[in-house]
Amino acid sequence: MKNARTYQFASKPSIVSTAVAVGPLEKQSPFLPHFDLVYDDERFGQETNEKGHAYLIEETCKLAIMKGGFQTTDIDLLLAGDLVNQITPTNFAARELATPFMGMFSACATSISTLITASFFLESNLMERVLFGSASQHNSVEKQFRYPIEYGAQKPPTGQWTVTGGGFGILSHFQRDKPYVHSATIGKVVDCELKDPLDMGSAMAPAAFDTIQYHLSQNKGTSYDFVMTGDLGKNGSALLQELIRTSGVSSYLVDQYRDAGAEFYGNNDKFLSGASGAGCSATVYFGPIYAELLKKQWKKILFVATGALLSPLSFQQGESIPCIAHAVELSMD
Amino acid sequence: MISTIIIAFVVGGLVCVVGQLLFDVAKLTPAHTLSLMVVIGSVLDGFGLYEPFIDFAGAGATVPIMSFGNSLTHGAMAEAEKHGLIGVLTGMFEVTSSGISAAIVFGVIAALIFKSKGKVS
Amino acid sequence: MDAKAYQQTVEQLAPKRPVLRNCLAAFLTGGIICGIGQIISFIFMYFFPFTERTSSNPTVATMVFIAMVLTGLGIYKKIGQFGGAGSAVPVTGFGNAVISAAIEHKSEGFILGVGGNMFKLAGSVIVYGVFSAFVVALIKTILVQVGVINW
Amino acid sequence: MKKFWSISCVLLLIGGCSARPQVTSYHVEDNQQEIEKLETVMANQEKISEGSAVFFNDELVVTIQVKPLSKFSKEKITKSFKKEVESIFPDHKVFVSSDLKISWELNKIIEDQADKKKVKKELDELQALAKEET
Repeated sequence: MKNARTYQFASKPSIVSTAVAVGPLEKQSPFLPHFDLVYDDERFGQETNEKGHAYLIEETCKLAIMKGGFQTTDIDLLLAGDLVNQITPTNFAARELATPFMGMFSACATSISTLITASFFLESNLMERVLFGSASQHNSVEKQFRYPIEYGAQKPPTGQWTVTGGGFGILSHFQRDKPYVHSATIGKVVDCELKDPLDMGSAMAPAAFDTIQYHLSQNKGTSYDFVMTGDLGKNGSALLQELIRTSGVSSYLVDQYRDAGAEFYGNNDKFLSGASGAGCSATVYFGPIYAELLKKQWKKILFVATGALLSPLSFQQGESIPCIAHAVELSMD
Repeated sequence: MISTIIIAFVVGGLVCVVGQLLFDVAKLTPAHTLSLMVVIGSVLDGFGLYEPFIDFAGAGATVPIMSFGNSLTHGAMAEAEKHGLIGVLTGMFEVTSSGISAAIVFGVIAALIFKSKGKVS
Repeated sequence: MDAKAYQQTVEQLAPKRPVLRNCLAAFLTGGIICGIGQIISFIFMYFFPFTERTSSNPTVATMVFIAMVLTGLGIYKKIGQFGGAGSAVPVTGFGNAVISAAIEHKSEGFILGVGGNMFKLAGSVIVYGVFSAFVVALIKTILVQVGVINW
Repeated sequence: MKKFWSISCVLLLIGGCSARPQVTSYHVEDNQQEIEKLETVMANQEKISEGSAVFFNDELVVTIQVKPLSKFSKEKITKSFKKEVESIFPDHKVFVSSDLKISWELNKIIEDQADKKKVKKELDELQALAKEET
């Protein structure tokens, strides 16, 4: 079992409830009907962007708990993260929720890395219910990673738009009518020495490819409704498709492939290459896709969330952008 | 007067095209591009070329950020002409600071009245 | 995976920056801003005792004021996305950099936030403007004193 | 775009290439001879589009407008023109400016044709303004 990377979960931990909340701009998303909470204020009525970010996480978590018919005290662990320095919005939301809490950071792949970790806790049978997920708020993320919101910098066509939104779910023991985690692959950091912070999709595509390739090799013969990456954007997903095509891993994947970031804002060119952020994969996976799984529209989906593990400091020091991708295979019987 | 405005339009536009080429072809960040342009303005003034350029293009030469390098250098040189080497240091902000002081004053005022909005452009 | 080979793939597949369109937009945007600057300086000359030379200072200040209003209303970043360098190179772009940083960091208070971060983006312009002015003036002063050139 | 260029070309032509400079002048003592002398000097200047002059006692204040496309060497043109005028009026204290504002102000003085005292004051103010650097 050493260095296996891919793990099968025999106990079939199920996602029993989810909640998704987004900001005002996300009303343009074709996924809008599947968002539980849509706010008109990008700061969620709070004084600062960061406070709004924390509020978004808190409210989404509360809703996920409520929709599952639980109390906060039923949650054994909150496992979550965001993109702001030291994940303070998540920390502050955890303070309000007062559940046992562990913070995680895998950049935009946090939605899936928390789900994988939660699956292990469930598999060990020591925990009953784990609340997992991630969120991002456009303004606070831009402030940290790029320019002030009102600064008139021209973004190149490879640029992406950080989603304001959060997606959280509760993982519990197997339930027949809920989608369950069949298997998961933990990513390795892949670095193709790209340095452009306004072209994250290109940097992350090889990491996604690496994880997908490994996962498929460990689950030979499985057929998926589709594979969905987190936030490669239009540019990054075109690159990933090219990588899959040229490597000959599995040609059918080229058609059965989707990207949450590329689809998030529809075909609006103003969002350039598409959406990104920890909230992008979380809202799409645990909102619309989860809903379709519940309806048994689809049976088997491979979620591959990608994250660019850079900081403003690291790219100013001339470091390249290391990336990671974590995969979870969700099934519905 | 109209010819002056047209010249300002054309020259200012061309200066910005140079900036755009630095963005797109040389792949410089805005901060790098603007710093470079200020240095160019300063060097041009060293050769005595920026003042004639202002005479020719008016606002086409004074509005782009290059003129900032020009006026700093101009101040330093004017003072150096009078007081020798030490004037190089003391004269720098003599001629101009209106851009900087306006930016500071209006920056604080803006911080007092405005809040940022994350709207897509 | 071979990083070099992948970088080539990225180059091939990357959406090309529309350089020509961007240059045209920069020309128009920058030209209009400078044209407006010229009109403002005519106004200063006509109604106030400013000459062609001295009118540039109040003009620059007025342009920065306009930049403040446009930045605060969220319009400048739209102009920026369209015009690129056309809105960044004029002094209004400098104003936008300072003012947007000031607004952005208001949440950290007026001393450490606004005061400390105002020149986060535009500071390098001042730093290298001053430094290059120093070097250029120094070289010229020395050359004049040695007698190679005249003022 | 084509339209724009053709319009701007026409405007540049109109603004830049009219053959002889227009000259307005005012002589406080009404010495037509001196005025004519100055006008002939100006008429020979190819790079100047407009000129105004005020004679006041031994002072001669002249403003010129350099043609748009020659403005790059405005400073030089002004200097050489000043020398020329000085050589013709050696007994006058000659002041020449190519600044638009100064020429507007001088034209106002010419139009007003005010009394000596006022003209003196206005001319002094004008020259002080022209010397300002910032």
